[in-house]
Amino acid sequence: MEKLLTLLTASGIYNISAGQFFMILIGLGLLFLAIRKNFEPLLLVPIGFGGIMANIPEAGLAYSAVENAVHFAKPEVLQSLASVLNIGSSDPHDILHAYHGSNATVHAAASLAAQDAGYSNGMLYNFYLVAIASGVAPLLIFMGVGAMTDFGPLLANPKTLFLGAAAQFGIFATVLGAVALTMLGLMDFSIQDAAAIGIIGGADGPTAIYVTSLLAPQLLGAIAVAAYSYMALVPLIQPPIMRALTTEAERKIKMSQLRHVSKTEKVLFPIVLLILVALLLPDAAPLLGMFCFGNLMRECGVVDRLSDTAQNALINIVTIFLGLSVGSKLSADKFLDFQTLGILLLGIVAFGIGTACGVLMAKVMNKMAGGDSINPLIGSAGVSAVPMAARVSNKLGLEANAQNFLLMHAMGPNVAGVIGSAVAAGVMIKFVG
Amino acid sequence: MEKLLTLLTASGIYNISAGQFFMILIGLGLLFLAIRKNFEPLLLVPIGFGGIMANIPEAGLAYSAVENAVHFAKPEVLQSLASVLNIGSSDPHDILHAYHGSNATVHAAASLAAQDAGYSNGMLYNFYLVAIASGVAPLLIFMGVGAMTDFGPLLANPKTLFLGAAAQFGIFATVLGAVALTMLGLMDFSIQDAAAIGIIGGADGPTAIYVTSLLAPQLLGAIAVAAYSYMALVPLIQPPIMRALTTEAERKIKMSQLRHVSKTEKVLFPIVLLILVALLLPDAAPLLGMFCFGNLMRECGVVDRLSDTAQNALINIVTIFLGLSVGSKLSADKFLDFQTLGILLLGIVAFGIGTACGVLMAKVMNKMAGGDSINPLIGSAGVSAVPMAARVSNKLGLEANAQNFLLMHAMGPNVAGVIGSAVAAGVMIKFVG
Amino acid sequence: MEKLLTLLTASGIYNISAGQFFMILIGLGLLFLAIRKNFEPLLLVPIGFGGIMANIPEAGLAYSAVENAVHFAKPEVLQSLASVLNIGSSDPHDILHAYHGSNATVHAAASLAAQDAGYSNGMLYNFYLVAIASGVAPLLIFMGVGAMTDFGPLLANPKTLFLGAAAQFGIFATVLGAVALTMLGLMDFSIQDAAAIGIIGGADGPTAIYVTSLLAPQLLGAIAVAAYSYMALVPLIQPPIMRALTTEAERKIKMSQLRHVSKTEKVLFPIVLLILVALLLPDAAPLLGMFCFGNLMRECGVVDRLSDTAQNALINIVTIFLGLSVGSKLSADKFLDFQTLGILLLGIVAFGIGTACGVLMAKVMNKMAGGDSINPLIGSAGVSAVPMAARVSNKLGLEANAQNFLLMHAMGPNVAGVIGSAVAAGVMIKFVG
Amino acid sequence: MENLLSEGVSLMVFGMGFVFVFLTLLVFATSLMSKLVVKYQPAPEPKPSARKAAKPSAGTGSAAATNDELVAVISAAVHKYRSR
Amino acid sequence: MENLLSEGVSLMVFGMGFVFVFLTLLVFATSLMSKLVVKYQPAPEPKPSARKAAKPSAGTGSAAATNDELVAVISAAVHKYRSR
Amino acid sequence: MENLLSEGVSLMVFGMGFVFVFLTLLVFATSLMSKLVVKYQPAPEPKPSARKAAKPSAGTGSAAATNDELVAVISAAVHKYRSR
Ligand code: NA
Ligand code: NA
Ligand code: NA
Repeated sequence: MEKLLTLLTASGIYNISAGQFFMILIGLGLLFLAIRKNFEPLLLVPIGFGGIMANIPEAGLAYSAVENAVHFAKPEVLQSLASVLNIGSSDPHDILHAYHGSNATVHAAASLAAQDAGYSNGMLYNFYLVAIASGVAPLLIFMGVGAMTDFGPLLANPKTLFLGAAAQFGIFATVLGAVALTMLGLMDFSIQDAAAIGIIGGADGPTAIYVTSLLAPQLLGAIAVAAYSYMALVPLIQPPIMRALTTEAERKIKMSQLRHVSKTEKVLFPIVLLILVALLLPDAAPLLGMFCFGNLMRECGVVDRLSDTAQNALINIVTIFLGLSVGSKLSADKFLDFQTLGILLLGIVAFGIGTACGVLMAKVMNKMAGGDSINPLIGSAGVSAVPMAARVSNKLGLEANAQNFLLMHAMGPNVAGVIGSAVAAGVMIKFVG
Repeated sequence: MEKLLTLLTASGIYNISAGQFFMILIGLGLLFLAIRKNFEPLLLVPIGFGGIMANIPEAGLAYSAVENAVHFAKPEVLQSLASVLNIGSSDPHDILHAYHGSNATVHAAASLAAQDAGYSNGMLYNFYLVAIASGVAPLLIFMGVGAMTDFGPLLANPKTLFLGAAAQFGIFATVLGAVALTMLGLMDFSIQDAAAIGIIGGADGPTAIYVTSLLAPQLLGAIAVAAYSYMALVPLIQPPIMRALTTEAERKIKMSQLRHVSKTEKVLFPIVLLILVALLLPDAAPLLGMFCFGNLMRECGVVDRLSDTAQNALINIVTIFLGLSVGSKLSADKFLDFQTLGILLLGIVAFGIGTACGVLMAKVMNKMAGGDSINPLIGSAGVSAVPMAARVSNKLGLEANAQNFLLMHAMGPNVAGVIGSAVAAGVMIKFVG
Repeated sequence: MEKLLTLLTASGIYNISAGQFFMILIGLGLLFLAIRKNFEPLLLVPIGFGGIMANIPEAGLAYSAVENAVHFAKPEVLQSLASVLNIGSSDPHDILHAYHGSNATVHAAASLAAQDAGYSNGMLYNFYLVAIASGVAPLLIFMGVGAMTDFGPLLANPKTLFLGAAAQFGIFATVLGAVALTMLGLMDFSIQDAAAIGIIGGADGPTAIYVTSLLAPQLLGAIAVAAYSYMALVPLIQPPIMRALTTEAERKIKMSQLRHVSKTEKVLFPIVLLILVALLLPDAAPLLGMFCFGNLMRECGVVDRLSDTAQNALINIVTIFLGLSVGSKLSADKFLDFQTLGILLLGIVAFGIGTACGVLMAKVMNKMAGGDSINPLIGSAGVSAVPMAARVSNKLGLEANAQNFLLMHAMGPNVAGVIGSAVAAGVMIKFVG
Repeated sequence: MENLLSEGVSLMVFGMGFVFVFLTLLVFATSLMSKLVVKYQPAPEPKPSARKAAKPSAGTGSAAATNDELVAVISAAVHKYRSR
Repeated sequence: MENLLSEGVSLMVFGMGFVFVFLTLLVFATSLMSKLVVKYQPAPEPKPSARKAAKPSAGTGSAAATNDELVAVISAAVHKYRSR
Repeated sequence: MENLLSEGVSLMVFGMGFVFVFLTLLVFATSLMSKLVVKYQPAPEPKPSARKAAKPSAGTGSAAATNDELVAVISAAVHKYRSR
């Protein structure tokens, strides 16, 4: 009889909190968007599913050993944790607070103490430690993305790098927006939070996750969800802005065919980029280094088996764990916060500003080049969101002139945007990391 | 000359113990069964080979750093370990006993002390730590299996879930058998041991390994070997039981063709299952969560590259390490024990009872449904052992009536058996974990 | 303004040292050799790229948390490290020296202290820890190589194993060479260093990395670069030696076609080899055990999906991390040393002596067999460098006699050389490890 | 000893009971789900082409080429095979 | 508060400035590289066949068979498919 | 110093000696194994079809589909290629 009671009182339905219930609905919503609406499914399916698993009551899959120990709150365990953490109170909230604020040495000791009491890290928490806290997963995804990227269009027209630069204004404007919301007393973001929120405007999932895991890990769930959702919404967000900022005549501009780019140039480009990073911004070295490494493997032609693995088995494995790990941060207490609304709002503003700046920069460059050689529609591709943003440019070009194929021209700013946001990430890590 | 002596006295042939010799023979036997008799080769080849490597004298591949340090038994090292373990005696046996009984904090300190003395974990021990002690390998295999599983036949006839439930009686009957052997004084199993032994009756390798690694890690070698061996023996174990419990007329029953199951139902099923797990049995969440995640990736149709990797590269990599890690537990002192005979005996009883209960349940369901719509032969497939048990049902059906194809009908209870034993695993972890 | 200064003073160009500049050039040189000259590109592309990344100023990618903390040299951090390391001085050099000489317990404490101060391991340092310091990467590569190796030619003519033995003399002669250079006061190698340098003569990358990581990790960069470079240079190094030691008549000897080797022999060979290792040289068990395991998976025919993964996805993933990790040891302070020149010199001598001994042994065997059945050219293949060395034998055979196809005959000694150098590795680990 | 027996018996009773309860609920939940799906979605496959088309975009970077590359590789292999 | 604002502004100014400086330098470096390549290497593809041929050797052990095996596997599959 | 030399020499002597002893024993063991195999198993391949057929079952869950799926994928690719 007692067993039956145990089973009942330990069941999910007996213990579920409103927050958990709501977060499970959000997880289901993300799965719906991913599966039926094709919102970046490769990430949002694992994130959504991980979010549901993280909110299964009593399972503690997203909790560390210490958090699990505190959850079950046996007095002697709390007592031992309090003593390890060197605090007087053995109140669960105080212990968690001290634990999250503790340095590495105390953190490790508290973790061992919780294990001594028979608690262990949840599965998703372990995935998070290995994939994100170590920083490795976003870097390996960047390597795979590098191995998938063709810099040919960029090399054929290097000036499109300016478009990739301009579109990053969305990032920094959003930082200022987050600061403003805090100054107005509406939100409470630190400068680190603001920087991490800004990076949503980079329209680049792994960069956003990497930066956020370094600067504001507690916001990881909201920022990753915002970043991937808005990337999926690029075909809805960008067109009105692009139409508003360009004239019909500009949209009709046909661009001359890109020159042929030799194999040697493609092999040398990642090396040139790496050296520039090495000389100017060492803080961007992990991200751009792995990106260049993937691209060099692709282009050098002598390690095709490595390039193939980087683009397939390895990136797929990492994507599964990255997604589940991000999902583990969709816990009710962190996500169901007024701040999350602020992040979602600021994120879409960031996309909008980035798009606008890219288009305006393209207009300026077109003017400077005589007014009929650069179609401003390719400017919006500078936000990255590869290859979606370039497709949007192409689509609007075709609307204006059925013979106007901008896809390849837009791929230049599109990959430039990846470089641009990685550089912006490096600057932010340098300044506020 | 002294070097020659060193080489000789450190050689395997000089140091081999009878137990190691015997275990190497057992490893060779497993390889023979796997390679020539096709006993679940994907697991038994790595397990057998790992077992041989684990028993190479003096190599210490399956030992932790502390165990290796104790093996070489330098007085000053023993002294330092005894002091870390806080025991008075520096006798090797006492040190090992204290080490195995120590809590996480002391365990970590002893490990560092052994490393200070120049000893390190053996290769297989490291594999075991990463793959099994962390719990990750069985979970990833479950994810891969989920991505390989088609729930169509189950969805077409959900009542076959009852067959998957009934066949789990083998698990719990075996628990009682292990308890009985202990009460009779023939064996000495704790309730945790009994639960882990019972799970052999689940006929599901990764579930058995997961549960055993949590409840009775010292029995892992014997239980994993028994589970996979008996799964391979399903075509020999089940038919006599099935024939004894059914009449010729029952075996001739033809089942009506399964209805078509829509894509949407297949996408929703893993989500429904996950939510039920979340509400009722959080302890089964890791196993069934990963299973559902794999299946959702398979069915949702938008992450085929992830599903493909989960079914191929990732599950293969994990299988290699899981097999070698299980093999590392085939050390003489743990496997060559009277208990192992008990485990082997109880395991086959578990399979037999599970099969019988599945068939009997099918008979009852057939009676209740009018007596001519459910062929009791599909009940035996409820033990899982996918897809071997379903094939056995099909074979016996064809024997009775050459037009009677039961394969698809048996796949329903077959995959239901996987769910059933994972639920049983969750209950056992909850009650005795 | 202050920010601008920060950015400038933290930039690479402001901080680059002559050593780093020079090492980046060496990294570029390795990439050139790999990409344009096809010097073992699968390893040298990641090694070269990793070498460049390791020398990016201020990024600290190849440094541990403690090394990064010392690099930035904040007084309070140095103070805390000195106290953990239990030394009086808080001079950066003293701290690094104490840290590198510390035992495992103190090492772990220092690492936590550095993390407490906000420093973390560089990306490449983490790769090194996981891939090489744990020993796992070379072992997995050996497993993959085993799964790629066909022992058919060796089994058809087992006597070619003697050629694989003779060619290992290069290893031990080089050890003596390194000792001699030290005795002459030209270099300063310990016996461990000498053994690790000698293994370059094994002409086997993963063996060299495995042995070096155990015996002389500080030489890893130089030794790995030498090993892979000389393997790539085999077509240049070997032919003059082979021509000098053989007569035209010997080079014209045609060898009789190899007998057919049955599947069963191929399945049993890795098991026979494993048992011999187990009985005679447990220290070679990790290397040769994984090699045999890979080969058994290949030949047994029942685990093709595992064998396929071991040969493709898994070995590719491991190769990427192994290469980057080796590259992380191409730091200026370790590579730009007079010792590196000694290593490069000794390495080529090792290749030369190994080649010569293989050829001479083949001459002896030919004489003993009557003088017209064994072409001495196949002896040089005993150094391993699979399959390059066997191709060189074939090429010289064809030069002497356009009908003389030695490729399959040379594959026997070629794979024998792999076994031979793994055995030599085991002996060295036993004696000086 | 007594304790072990009672633990074993209660594990069996509650365990087996729970397995049945769980799978029974799953039968109901699944049947309900199937009924709802059949009711509200008579058409078998809603826009499969749209799904396929949108699949390749992967975080940053286009995975789009993968499929085409596979076709290209296979085509080349087939060609090589046929031209022997 | 004031501090936060000034930090945000300077992050924007220096961040955006640095992004532009970096990408401008990259434009120059890339253009220079392309010019040098075009100048010193007019031939588009220097010995592609040599590159391909030397690809397969992998550390120890021959990865050489991989490609041929792929062709063989695919050929077999094609054969199986055709002979249905 | 003297010590280093003697260590080096003994490493060479015993190392090289051991390599020869080991590989000599391997020659004998291999030859013996081959003789036994040839003697007791004249038929080259014992029931290869049975082996193939039983391969796919994988722990829980059927890996059986893999091969057929490969064929299906490749067939589709071939089809796509031909119908261009
Ligand atoms: Na961007
Ligand atoms: Na089961
Ligand atoms: Na060798």
